[in-house]
Amino acid sequence: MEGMEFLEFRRVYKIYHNGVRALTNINLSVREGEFVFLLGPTGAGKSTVMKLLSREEVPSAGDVWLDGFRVNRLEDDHLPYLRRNMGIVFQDLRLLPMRTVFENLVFPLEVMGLRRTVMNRYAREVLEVLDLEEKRNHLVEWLSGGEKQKLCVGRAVIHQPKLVLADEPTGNLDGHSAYEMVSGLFQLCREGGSTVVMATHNERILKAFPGRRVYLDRGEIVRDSFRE
Amino acid sequence: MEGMEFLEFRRVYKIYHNGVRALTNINLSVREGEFVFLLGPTGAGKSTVMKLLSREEVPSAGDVWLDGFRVNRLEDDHLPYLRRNMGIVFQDLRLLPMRTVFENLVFPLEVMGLRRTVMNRYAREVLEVLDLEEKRNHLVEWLSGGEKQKLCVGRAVIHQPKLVLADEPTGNLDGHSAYEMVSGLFQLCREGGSTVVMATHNERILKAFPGRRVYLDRGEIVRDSFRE
Amino acid sequence: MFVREVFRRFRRNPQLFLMGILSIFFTQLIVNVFIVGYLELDKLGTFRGDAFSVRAYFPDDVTTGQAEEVAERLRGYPEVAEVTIVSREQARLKFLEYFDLREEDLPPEENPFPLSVEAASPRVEDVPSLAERLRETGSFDEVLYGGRNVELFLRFYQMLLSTGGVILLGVFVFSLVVITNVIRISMQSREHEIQVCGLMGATERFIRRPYLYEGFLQGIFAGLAAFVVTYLVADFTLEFLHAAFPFFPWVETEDILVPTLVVNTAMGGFVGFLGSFVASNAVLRGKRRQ
Amino acid sequence: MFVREVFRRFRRNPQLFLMGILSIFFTQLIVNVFIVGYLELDKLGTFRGDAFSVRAYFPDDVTTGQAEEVAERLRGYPEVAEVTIVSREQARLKFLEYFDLREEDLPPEENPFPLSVEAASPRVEDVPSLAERLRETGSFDEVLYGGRNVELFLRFYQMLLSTGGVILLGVFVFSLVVITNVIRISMQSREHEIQVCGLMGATERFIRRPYLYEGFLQGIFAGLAAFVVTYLVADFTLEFLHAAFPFFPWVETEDILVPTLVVNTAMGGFVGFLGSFVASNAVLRGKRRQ
Ligand SMILES: Nc1ncnc2c1ncn2[C@@H]1O[C@H](COP(=O)(O)OP(=O)(O)OP(=O)(O)O)[C@@H](O)[C@H]1O
Ligand SMILES: Nc1ncnc2c1ncn2[C@@H]1O[C@H](COP(=O)(O)OP(=O)(O)OP(=O)(O)O)[C@@H](O)[C@H]1O
Ligand SMILES: [Mg+2]
Ligand SMILES: [Mg+2]
Repeated sequence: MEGMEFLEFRRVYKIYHNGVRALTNINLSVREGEFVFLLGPTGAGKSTVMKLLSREEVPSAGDVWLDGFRVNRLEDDHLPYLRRNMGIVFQDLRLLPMRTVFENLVFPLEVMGLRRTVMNRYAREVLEVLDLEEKRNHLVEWLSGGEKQKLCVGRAVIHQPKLVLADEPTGNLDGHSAYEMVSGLFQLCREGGSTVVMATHNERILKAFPGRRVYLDRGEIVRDSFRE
Repeated sequence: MEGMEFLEFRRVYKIYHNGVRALTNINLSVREGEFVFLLGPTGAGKSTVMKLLSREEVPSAGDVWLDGFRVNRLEDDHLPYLRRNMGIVFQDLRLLPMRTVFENLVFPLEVMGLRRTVMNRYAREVLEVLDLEEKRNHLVEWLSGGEKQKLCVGRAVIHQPKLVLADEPTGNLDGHSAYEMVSGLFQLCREGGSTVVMATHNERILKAFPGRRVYLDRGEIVRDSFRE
Repeated sequence: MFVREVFRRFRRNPQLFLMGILSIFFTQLIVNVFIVGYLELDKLGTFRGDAFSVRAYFPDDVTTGQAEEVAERLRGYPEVAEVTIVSREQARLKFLEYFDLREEDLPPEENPFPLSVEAASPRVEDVPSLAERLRETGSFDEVLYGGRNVELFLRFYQMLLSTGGVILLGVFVFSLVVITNVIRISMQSREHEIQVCGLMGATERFIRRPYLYEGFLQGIFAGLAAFVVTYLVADFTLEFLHAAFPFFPWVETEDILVPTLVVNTAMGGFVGFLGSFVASNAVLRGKRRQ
Repeated sequence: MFVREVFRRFRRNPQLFLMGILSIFFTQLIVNVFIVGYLELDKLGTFRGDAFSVRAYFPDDVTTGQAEEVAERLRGYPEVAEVTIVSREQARLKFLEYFDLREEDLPPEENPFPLSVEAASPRVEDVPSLAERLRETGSFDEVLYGGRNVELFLRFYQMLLSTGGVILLGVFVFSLVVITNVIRISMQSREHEIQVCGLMGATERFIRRPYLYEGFLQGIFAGLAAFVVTYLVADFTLEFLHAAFPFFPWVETEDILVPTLVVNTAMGGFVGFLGSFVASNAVLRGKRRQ
C-alpha cells in the first residue's frame, strides 16, 4: 500500500435534482492498473459512478478521488487536463455527428493539439484493430450500430489514457466482436498499465474474463468480489 | 398457403449512396403472427432490413411487400398509415428529447388522434409492465440506459401494431429484464397476433426462446432455420 | 394543446423564438416608417394649399369685375378647391413683406404688380394639369405655379409612389425570407425529432401544425411590438417636430394609431404564417426526398 | 484548418450562417444610410454657399469704396469663406430675375435696392454666429440670412447630429444582439457536440475558436455585401438624382466608396467577432454552471 489508491469513492451520495437517489454511501477503491467490472440491474447506478469520475456530474455528498485529485472540487480550468487522461465509452455513444470515422477517432488527439501525421499513425493502428479501415472517411451516420460502438471504444483508447471508463461497450456487438473488444481492453490494462472500469450486462463476457466484480443494486454496493 | 405472405422481400438489393452493399439478393417471406429472430455479425445488414420495412430506406432493386402493399412504391401520403400499423424499437432508441416518459410512450397514440383518457389508460398498463410508473413524468434525459430501452419497447407496442420491428432491444438490459422484455414480445405475438422481427446478438435470449432464425452475413441470408 | 406546444418551444429555445419575432418586428418598423411617411405626405398634399396653388396673372387691362367672373368659372373645375383674387394692392403688400422692405423703398407713383388669381388644388399631383387648363382658357397673361418647390416636391412624391411599392414589396419579401429561415432553423434543429415523428406515423399536417402556430404567433407578437414602439417613437418625435416647426402640418399621433396597428398585426401574422408554411414545406419535402 | 471548419458549418446549416450574415448586412446598410446622409450634409454645408450666406445691407449713404474696405476687413474673419459686394444695379437685376418681371415693370426713375455684401460661410453651423458678428460691426443697416431655409436646415442638422449618435449606437447594439443570438443558436444546436468535446478534454478556447472565426467571417462577408449593395443602389439613385435635380449638390458615388468599404468591413468584422465572443461566453458559462 503506498498511501492513496488511484481511484477512490469516499462515502459518496448522488441524488439527482429530480429527487432520484442514484447512489447511497458508496465506498470504493481501485488500484492503478486494475480491471473492474461494474455490474447490476437497470437503474442501479453504474453510469452514475462513471459520470462522477468524469465530472459530468458532481456527488451530492462525499468525495471522489482520482490520481491524487479530488475530482468533485477540481476547478473548471483543470477539467480538460483531467479528461485527457481518461477515455470514455458512453452508453449512448455520443459520436460527433457530421464528422467522419477518422475525425471522430482522433478527436482526443486533436484536442491535445497533436499534429496530423501523428494522428494518422495512431489512427491507422486502431482502425486496423477495429476492422474499420474501409470506413475511415465515412460519416459516422453511415455506420451500423455495432460499428459505431467499436468506433467509440477506439476513440476511448487511442490516446492510451490512464483510466478507461467503458459503459456497456458491447451492447450492440455480436459475441465474437464483443470478446475481441474486451480482450483488447484487458491487454491495454495488462500491458499499458491503464485502469479500466467497465459496466456490462453481457454474461458471456463475464464468464470469459477474470477480474474484479463490483455489484451495485439500487445505488448501493452489494458485493465486491474477484474472479481468477 | 393463401397466396401472398404477410411480409415478403423479393430479390432485394440495397446499395447505400456511399457504395456500401448492405443487402444482396434477399428473398424472405414471413407469415402473419410469426416471430423471427434476425441474426448476424456487425454490419451484416439487419438494421437495413428493418429500414426497408419501415420505408426509412428504399431498396436499390427488388420489392418489399407488407400486408399486401408494395412498401417501396407506396406514395408519401400513405406512409403515415403504413407506419401506424408498425411499432419500431430503434437500435439507437430515438426517443423524443425534452419530453416526458409518458409523452414519449403515448406518442404513437397521439399521432392517431386518440383522446387523452384513452392514452392514459393504455399508458398505465404499459408503464406497469415496464416498471416505470414512478418515472411517468420524468424527462427521458433523466432515464438510465436500460430504462430508455424499455421505454422504446413500450412505445413500439402500446398501439398493438400488426408488425413489431425490434432492432437490438436488449443491448442495455440486464439478463432478467431482457428475458421479460422478449417474453412480452412473444406474448404479443401469440395472443395479439402481431408479427415480430427482432434483431439481436443476445445469446442467452436465443437459447431461451424458440422461433424462426434468419442468419445474415455480409448482406446475404446464409441460413434460415426454426427452433422449437 | 398547441399553444402549450408553442410555449414549450419558446422555453426550449427562447433565442430562436425571439429571433423570429425580432425579424418581423424590424420589417414592420420599416413598414411603419412608410405608413407615417405616406400619412404625412397625404396631409402635406391636402393642406399645403398655399404652396401648391397656381397663380395666374391677368393682362393689365382686366378689371376686378371681369376677374371675378373668370374666378367664378374656375370654381367649377373639379381640380380646383379654392380660388382667391389677389388685387394689385395686395400683391404689392405681399411683395414688401416677402422682401422685408419698407413702404418708402418702392416708388409710390405706380403699382407695377398685376391683378391675379390664386387657384389651389386639393392634391399636389393636380397642380400641373390645373396650370395647363388655366393656360388654355386664354384669360391670362401668364400662369405660374410654385416652380421649383412644387416641382421638387412633385418629383419626390412621384418617386416615392413609384419606388414605395417596390421598397415595400422588398421589405415584405425580406421579412418573409428571414422568418422562413428562422422557422427552418427551428425545424432543422429538430430534424431528428421530426424524422422520428414521421416514423411513428405522424402525418405532415400533424408535424407542421405547431410550426405554423409558432410562426403566426411570432408574427402577431412582432406586429404588436412594432406598433407599440412606433407609437412611442412617433409620439415623442412628433411632439418635438410640432414644437420645433409649428408652422409645418405634421401628422398627429392619433392619425397613426389605427393604420399601424391594423397593418402591423395583420401583416405580421400573415408573414409569420406564410414563412412557417414555406419553411415547413421545404424541410418536409427535403426529408421526403432523402 | 479553422477555415475548413467554418466552411463545414456553412455546409451543415447554410440557413443559420446566412442569417448571421443577413443580420449584420442589414444593420450595415443602415449605417451606410447614415454615412451617405452625413456625406451629403457635409457637402451641402460646404458648397451651398449661396443659400447659407449672410447678406448685410449698407446704409444708403455708403459708397462703393467704403463698402470695399468693409468687405476687405470681413475677409479676415475665420468663419468667412467668401465676400462678394452686390451693387445696387446687380440687386435690381437679381430681383427682376427672381420674380420673372420685365424691365418695364419696375419704375425706371429710381433704384430702391441698397448696396450689400454677401458673406458666405464654409459651414452652415457658422451662419448664425457670422451674422451676429456682422451686426456687431455696426457698419450695416440690416443683416439677414436665409431665414427659414437656413433655420430649418440648421435645426434638422442639429437634430441629426444629436440623434444620429444615439441611432447609430442603437443600430450597433441591435446588430450585436442579433449576431449574438445567431451564434448562440448555432452553438445551442450543437450543444450536445460541445458537451462531448468538453468530455474529450477540449478546452473552452478550443471549443470557442471556430465560432469566433465564424462570427468574424460572417461579419466581413456581411460588410462586403452591404458595401456592394450600397454602391449599386447609391450609383443608381445618385445618377437619378443628379439627372432629376441637377442644381442640387448631390454627393458623388466615388465619395462614398472608401468610407463605406472601410466602415462596413471593420464594423462588420468587429460586431461579428464580438457577438461570437459574447455568445460563446454565455453558452459555455451556462454549460459550466449545469
Ligand atoms: N440526469 C439524470 N437526472 C435524473 N435522474 C437520473 C439521471 N441520470 C440517471 N438518473 C436516475 O438515476 C438512477 C441510476 O441511473 P444510472 O444511469 O446510473 O443507472 P445504470 O446503472 O447505468 O442503469 P443502466 O444499466 O440502465 O444503464 C436511475 O433511476 C435513473 O433514472
Ligand atoms: N445510412 C447509411 N449510409 C451508408 N451506409 C450505411 C448506412 N447504414 C448502414 N450502412 C452500411 O451498411 C452495412 C449494413 O449496415 P446495418 O446497419 O444494416 O448492419 P447491422 O446488421 O444492423 O449491424 P449491427 O449489428 O452493427 O447493427 C454496414 O456496412 C453499414 O456501414
Ligand atoms: Mg447506464
Ligand atoms: Mg443494426
